Amino acid sequence: MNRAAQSLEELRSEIKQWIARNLQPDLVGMDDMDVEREIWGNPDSPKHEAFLAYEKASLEAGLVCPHWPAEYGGRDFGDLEMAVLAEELAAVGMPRLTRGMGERLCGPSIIAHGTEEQKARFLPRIISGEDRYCQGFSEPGAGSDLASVSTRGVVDGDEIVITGEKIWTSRAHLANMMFLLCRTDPDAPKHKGISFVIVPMRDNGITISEVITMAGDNAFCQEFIDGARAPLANVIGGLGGGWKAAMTTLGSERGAVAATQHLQYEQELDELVRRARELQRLDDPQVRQDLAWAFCQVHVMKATGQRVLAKLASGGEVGPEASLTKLVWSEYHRRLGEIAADLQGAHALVRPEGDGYKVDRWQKAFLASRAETIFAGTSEVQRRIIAERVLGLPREQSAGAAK
Amino acid sequence: MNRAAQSLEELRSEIKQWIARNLQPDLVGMDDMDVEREIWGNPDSPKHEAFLAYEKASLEAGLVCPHWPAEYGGRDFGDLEMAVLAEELAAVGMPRLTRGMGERLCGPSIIAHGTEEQKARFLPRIISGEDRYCQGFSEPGAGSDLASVSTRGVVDGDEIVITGEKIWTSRAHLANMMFLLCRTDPDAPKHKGISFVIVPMRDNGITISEVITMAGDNAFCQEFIDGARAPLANVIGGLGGGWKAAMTTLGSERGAVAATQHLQYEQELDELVRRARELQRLDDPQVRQDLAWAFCQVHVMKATGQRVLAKLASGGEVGPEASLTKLVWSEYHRRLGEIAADLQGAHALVRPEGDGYKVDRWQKAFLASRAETIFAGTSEVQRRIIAERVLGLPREQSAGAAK
Amino acid sequence: MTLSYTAEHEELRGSVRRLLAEQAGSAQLRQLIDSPEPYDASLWKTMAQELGLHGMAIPEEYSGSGYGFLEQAVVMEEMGRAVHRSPYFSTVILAATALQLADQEDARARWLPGIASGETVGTVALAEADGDWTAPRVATRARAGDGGYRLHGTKHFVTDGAAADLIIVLADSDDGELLLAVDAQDPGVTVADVPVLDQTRPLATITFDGAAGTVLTAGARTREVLAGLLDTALAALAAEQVGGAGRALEMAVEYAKIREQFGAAIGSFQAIKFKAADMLLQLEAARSAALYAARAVAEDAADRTVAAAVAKAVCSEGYFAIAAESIQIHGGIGFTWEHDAHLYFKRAKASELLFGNAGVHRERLARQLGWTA
Amino acid sequence: MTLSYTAEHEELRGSVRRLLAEQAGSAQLRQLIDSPEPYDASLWKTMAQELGLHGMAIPEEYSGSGYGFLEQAVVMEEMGRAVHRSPYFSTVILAATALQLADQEDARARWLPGIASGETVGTVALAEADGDWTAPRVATRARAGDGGYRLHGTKHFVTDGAAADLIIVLADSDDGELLLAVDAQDPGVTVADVPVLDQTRPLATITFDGAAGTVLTAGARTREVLAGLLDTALAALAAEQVGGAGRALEMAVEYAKIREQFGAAIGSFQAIKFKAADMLLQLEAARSAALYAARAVAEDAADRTVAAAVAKAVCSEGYFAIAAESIQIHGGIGFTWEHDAHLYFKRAKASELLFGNAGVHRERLARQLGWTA
Repeated sequence: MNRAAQSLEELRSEIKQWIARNLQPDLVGMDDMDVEREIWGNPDSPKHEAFLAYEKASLEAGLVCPHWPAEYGGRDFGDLEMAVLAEELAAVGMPRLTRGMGERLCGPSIIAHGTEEQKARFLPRIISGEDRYCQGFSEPGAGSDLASVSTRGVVDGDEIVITGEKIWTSRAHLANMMFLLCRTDPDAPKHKGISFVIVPMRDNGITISEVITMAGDNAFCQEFIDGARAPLANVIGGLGGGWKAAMTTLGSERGAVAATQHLQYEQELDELVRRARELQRLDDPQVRQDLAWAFCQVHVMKATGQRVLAKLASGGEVGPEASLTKLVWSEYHRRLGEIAADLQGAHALVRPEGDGYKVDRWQKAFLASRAETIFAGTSEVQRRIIAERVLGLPREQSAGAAK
Repeated sequence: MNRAAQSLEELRSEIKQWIARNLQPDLVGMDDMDVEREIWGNPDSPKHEAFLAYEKASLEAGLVCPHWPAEYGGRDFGDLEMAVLAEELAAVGMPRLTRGMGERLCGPSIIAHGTEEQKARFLPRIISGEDRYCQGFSEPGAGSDLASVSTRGVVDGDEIVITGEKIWTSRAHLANMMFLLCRTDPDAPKHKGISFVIVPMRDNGITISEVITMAGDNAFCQEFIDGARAPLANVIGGLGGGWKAAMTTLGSERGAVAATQHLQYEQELDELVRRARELQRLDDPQVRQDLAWAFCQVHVMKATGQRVLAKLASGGEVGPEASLTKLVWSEYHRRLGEIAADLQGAHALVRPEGDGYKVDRWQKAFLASRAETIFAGTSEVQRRIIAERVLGLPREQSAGAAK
Repeated sequence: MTLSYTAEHEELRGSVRRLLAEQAGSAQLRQLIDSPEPYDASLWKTMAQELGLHGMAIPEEYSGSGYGFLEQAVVMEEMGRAVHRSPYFSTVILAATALQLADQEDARARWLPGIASGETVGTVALAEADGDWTAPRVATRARAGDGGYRLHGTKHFVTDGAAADLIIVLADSDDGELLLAVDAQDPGVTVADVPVLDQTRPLATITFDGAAGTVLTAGARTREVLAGLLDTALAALAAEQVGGAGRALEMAVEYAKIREQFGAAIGSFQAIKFKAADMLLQLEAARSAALYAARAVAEDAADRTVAAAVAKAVCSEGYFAIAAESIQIHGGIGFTWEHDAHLYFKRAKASELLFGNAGVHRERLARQLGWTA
Repeated sequence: MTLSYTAEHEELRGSVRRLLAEQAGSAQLRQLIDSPEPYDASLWKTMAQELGLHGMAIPEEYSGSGYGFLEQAVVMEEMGRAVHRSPYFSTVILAATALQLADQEDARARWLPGIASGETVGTVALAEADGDWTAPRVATRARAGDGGYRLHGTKHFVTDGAAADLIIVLADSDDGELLLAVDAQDPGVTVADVPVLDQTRPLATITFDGAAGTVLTAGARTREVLAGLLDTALAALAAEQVGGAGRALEMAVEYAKIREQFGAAIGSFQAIKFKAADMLLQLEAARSAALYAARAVAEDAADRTVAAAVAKAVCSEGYFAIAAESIQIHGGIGFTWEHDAHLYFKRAKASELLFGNAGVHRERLARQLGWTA
């Protein structure tokens, strides 16, 4: 059933029923990202059975990549429909079954810039889970400055041959495909000589090494790419058209994120209040102030999400304001991590028993949130985007800073 | 008696005795700046009698501009001696008799860059109070960027003729002399064509209008200078040598300020604690935290002052770190003004009865401290100086920002 | 759920903005501040009668037009934008809301039509010497006697007290706490205007020495009505703060685009950009919180108390931070009397402290949410 | 009054810095973290015996060299700079100070020479399950019996507990609170190392089940000694924090000078500059506060408690802010395990929380200064 034919209320009722039939107790309380990170493709997980059942049900109901066009296996969901789905899942604590970067980042670029042939070839495999993607944008030495990508792509017959290094690649070790940026025309101006290419990861000259973060996890990888090959038909947006395709990728997480992101923070804050109560810290005036501050922030995210939905519902688009969203949640979460640590005092110093550098959820929030203000565009880059593109302040004068 | 001949302990004892003989109850509790602003040159002040007596005693004891060379009427006091004087005065709540900008800013430039003839001519008149100076550096449209001064100085025989506008001139309406920067060579590079000139204020084509600040006072003036004349002998540091002389001026408030500035903040904070007690706000945990934060800051200023004195005592110099001092106290005082307002709650909203926009000391701190982070180099300029000259970070690339 | 003002609201906003720009610009405001008049009576009439701003949330039976709080929030936002000085908040938000929440038909019929028409100025006197609006310790006494209650005591920090015809007073009595309506003309009422930090919102100290009061609420209803009144006041102030903050940011951005230093527009410097970006972040947060609270009050939603407290906390801190940074971006000119930046700065601090600052409301939230050890 | 380290202090600093650079650099530290060893025993001996770091503040009669706390502050600063992992703080600052402040000649003679020579590792066990070091609620009991006291209870968050030979324990008894010295070899002592956020400072949970304790202080002296010990511990941690903060800033500045983005060194961008300037401001404030506190403790000055509390508050906040911003300036590389930035970041948070964070000490200051309503 497509978007036009179904009212939001009908959809809500359909989803409620579907959830009631397909709820997996093992998955309750996990968020989308945790499921994607920890269970998808990990048969050793004790929750893998539940995952497979939920995956099957989600595929059957068209609830995998439901915001994609129906002709490529989606359900044409708009942001409003996505919000309904997120709300109903959150109501029972179930995650949504997602396809990670393939769904969130690469798919939208293919949909926007790919040929019909490319759409037909790549999109269904993302939905089915046959292809699992990672994003090869960042490079050592390039940081937030995508335009200075130095990985080279050389056309060789009907193939493109890629050599270079990528870093900060989330879950590359789990992926079989990478969408990456490479420089195919070194003589063209910075933004013009870049291409967006889908490259198979296996047996293709790509060596993956995991980057262990300060939180002790392997959330990121680094890849040494030595002559990896892809058919020219894997170039999205044409040779030299990579910048535009990449911008779509970066811009494609908007409305739904803004409208639903507060849900996970509400849960987290409830949990932190419980923890404070358990430690008998709720009568400390500073703790009350800090938690109430966090409550205000989450409430504001909820309200902002509703404003974004209203804008979308009336046909508006969310533009560079997306940078506000990223800044708000990443800075909020950084501060929440600190509040959680300070509130627990000495208890924050002790990690759970276990191999390696195991951390509890508050230590993870404290440590991983530092990365959140850096990856996907540092807070500094977001502020510049806001100042220049939302407020219209003039670009910087300095040589390289002109974008 | 000069510096070499007198130990600090002897000096302390001399000053103690002198204060005991010359204490003016009317002046107790006022700070140096208030006396300079409100009583000097104001025969209508009910405290003017006390001021005159104290002025006479200070002149006789050589305690006006005591840090100046003995040959020009000072006592060769170093920063350590100045700190002793400040400490002893603070102990009884007496101000030091100062000569304002003449003492603090212009005199040091004359001492460093003037000819012997200039020193003999200008310095004694600053000490005696015959000449009262104001500083003509800032201009409308130039802000913190001294090098872009556009007031013109044209040599006409043995005179220099000055035309332009100055702003943010503290107490110009009370001064009879202005030391100013003007551009005497428009073709020279930015920093090279500037001269430092001492110009009589009266009957000299200078129109003063007071700038009323948001605190309702006339702390600043604006001057329209239309062909004001000064003898060429009033140019300090030679034609085109104004930048260097100005840098001396800006750099001349260092050691003693760093070593003694905490004294006034200690008094102020004591007063605020009393106010909080009076309003029964001391049991509010947030108020206690805020006041304790302020206490820590003032304590740190005291400790930093002692470190600066140690550095000076061992023959060191205080360089661009002076920017740290300015930033620390101005940002502290801004925050203290906010704390004072928040702590008083509704009471902060009511001003004292009286004509005009009369404010109490906390409202003044709240309002005037906003100016403190702007004048004499904004906090932004101070941060840049610290980053570039203390930490050695590279200068900005952009055209004009190269300073 | 979506959240936005409607096209009709935007139309209303446009009318109010135009009227205030024409008749209550900076020059007129400064003139008013220097005059003995508490407000511009002619503009007040125009707002009430031509635009119908005063009766918007008053039922038609009392000569209002029966809209709701969202419309009032739009008006408050525009008044905040213009740092407008008039007793609109005291009269239309405080007094009219108190009358409507209370259950006295007589009092409504007596006062609401005059408020709607702009003939009556009202205010509510809650705080006493300790300056607490949210949980005032009430020393003012209402003594029962012949023909009703007589009031004794002093109320402080009463907004627009000197302009008010109607004063609604919170008092203690042998029958518990009461809200009473007092006619400002009563010889037992003495109003003293006090000099204020924020000259765009007058405050008064009001002494009652035997003034007659008409009971509006008694018993448990008093605290209930006060709670509803507080939510409304907070949501209204939050909207006003958003308006002021928006204008203060606009002024800073406009200035940063044209003002040059070191050979470039200061708006091209990273430090200014980042400041401006953070200001926008705070403004958007304030806007979301205020709009959410306005809807919650308009719909009498279950979370209205929480939403109003969040809005006052977020908008108070946001407005003050934005107004303060706006001065900093303006540099020297920004702290002159002549420039408007200080009007916003003082209003920001004053409206932050009025009805409790962010810390007060965060503590209220913690209690509201049941965060006890 | 002037405030500075002497040339001799700077010489000492140089020796410690050289030794740690050689033998306790990042690679060695990481190896140590991954090993089962609590500290590098050979380096520990070198520090104690060749540099004499352990006995510096121990009187000569107990084989120390009779210097004072300023020397220890220099050492702590350098150890902070290297995020050094060894039980120096627990042994030399905590245990040795407690022994010296207490009045038991026997205990001093028994333990101090071993501490001075590096043979004995000690610690002090104050906090219990609530994790409070500054005003611990003491549930651990000392029961008087044949031949002295027997201890029962559990101490938490004991620094270097697993490495300690000597454990000084705060316990309650029928005779009031006591400090007791316990031999870690006593069969009534069970030490459990716990996994820690900051792997450069181990913590342990220690359970006492009838272990024998030698009384060090009793009665009012216990709280007096604890107060003195707390001042010393705070001043030492403050010095350590300054060392770490200084290095974290250095690393950030070095990186900002060489790392290029958008065609220029990131250190030329205003945002980075302003951040770095603010970091330096915080570092210098921390340095002043820590040095002042070190002198106050060294001289047993009247304001030592105030100075130590200020120092811990200022240095805790300063170090954490600097270590956090240092990660931000480093960008992606800054949050990898491989880069050292996180070692400073975790130490900063851990040393902030250890012995009470800034809020705790500000509240202590308020009480100390008599700020009561």
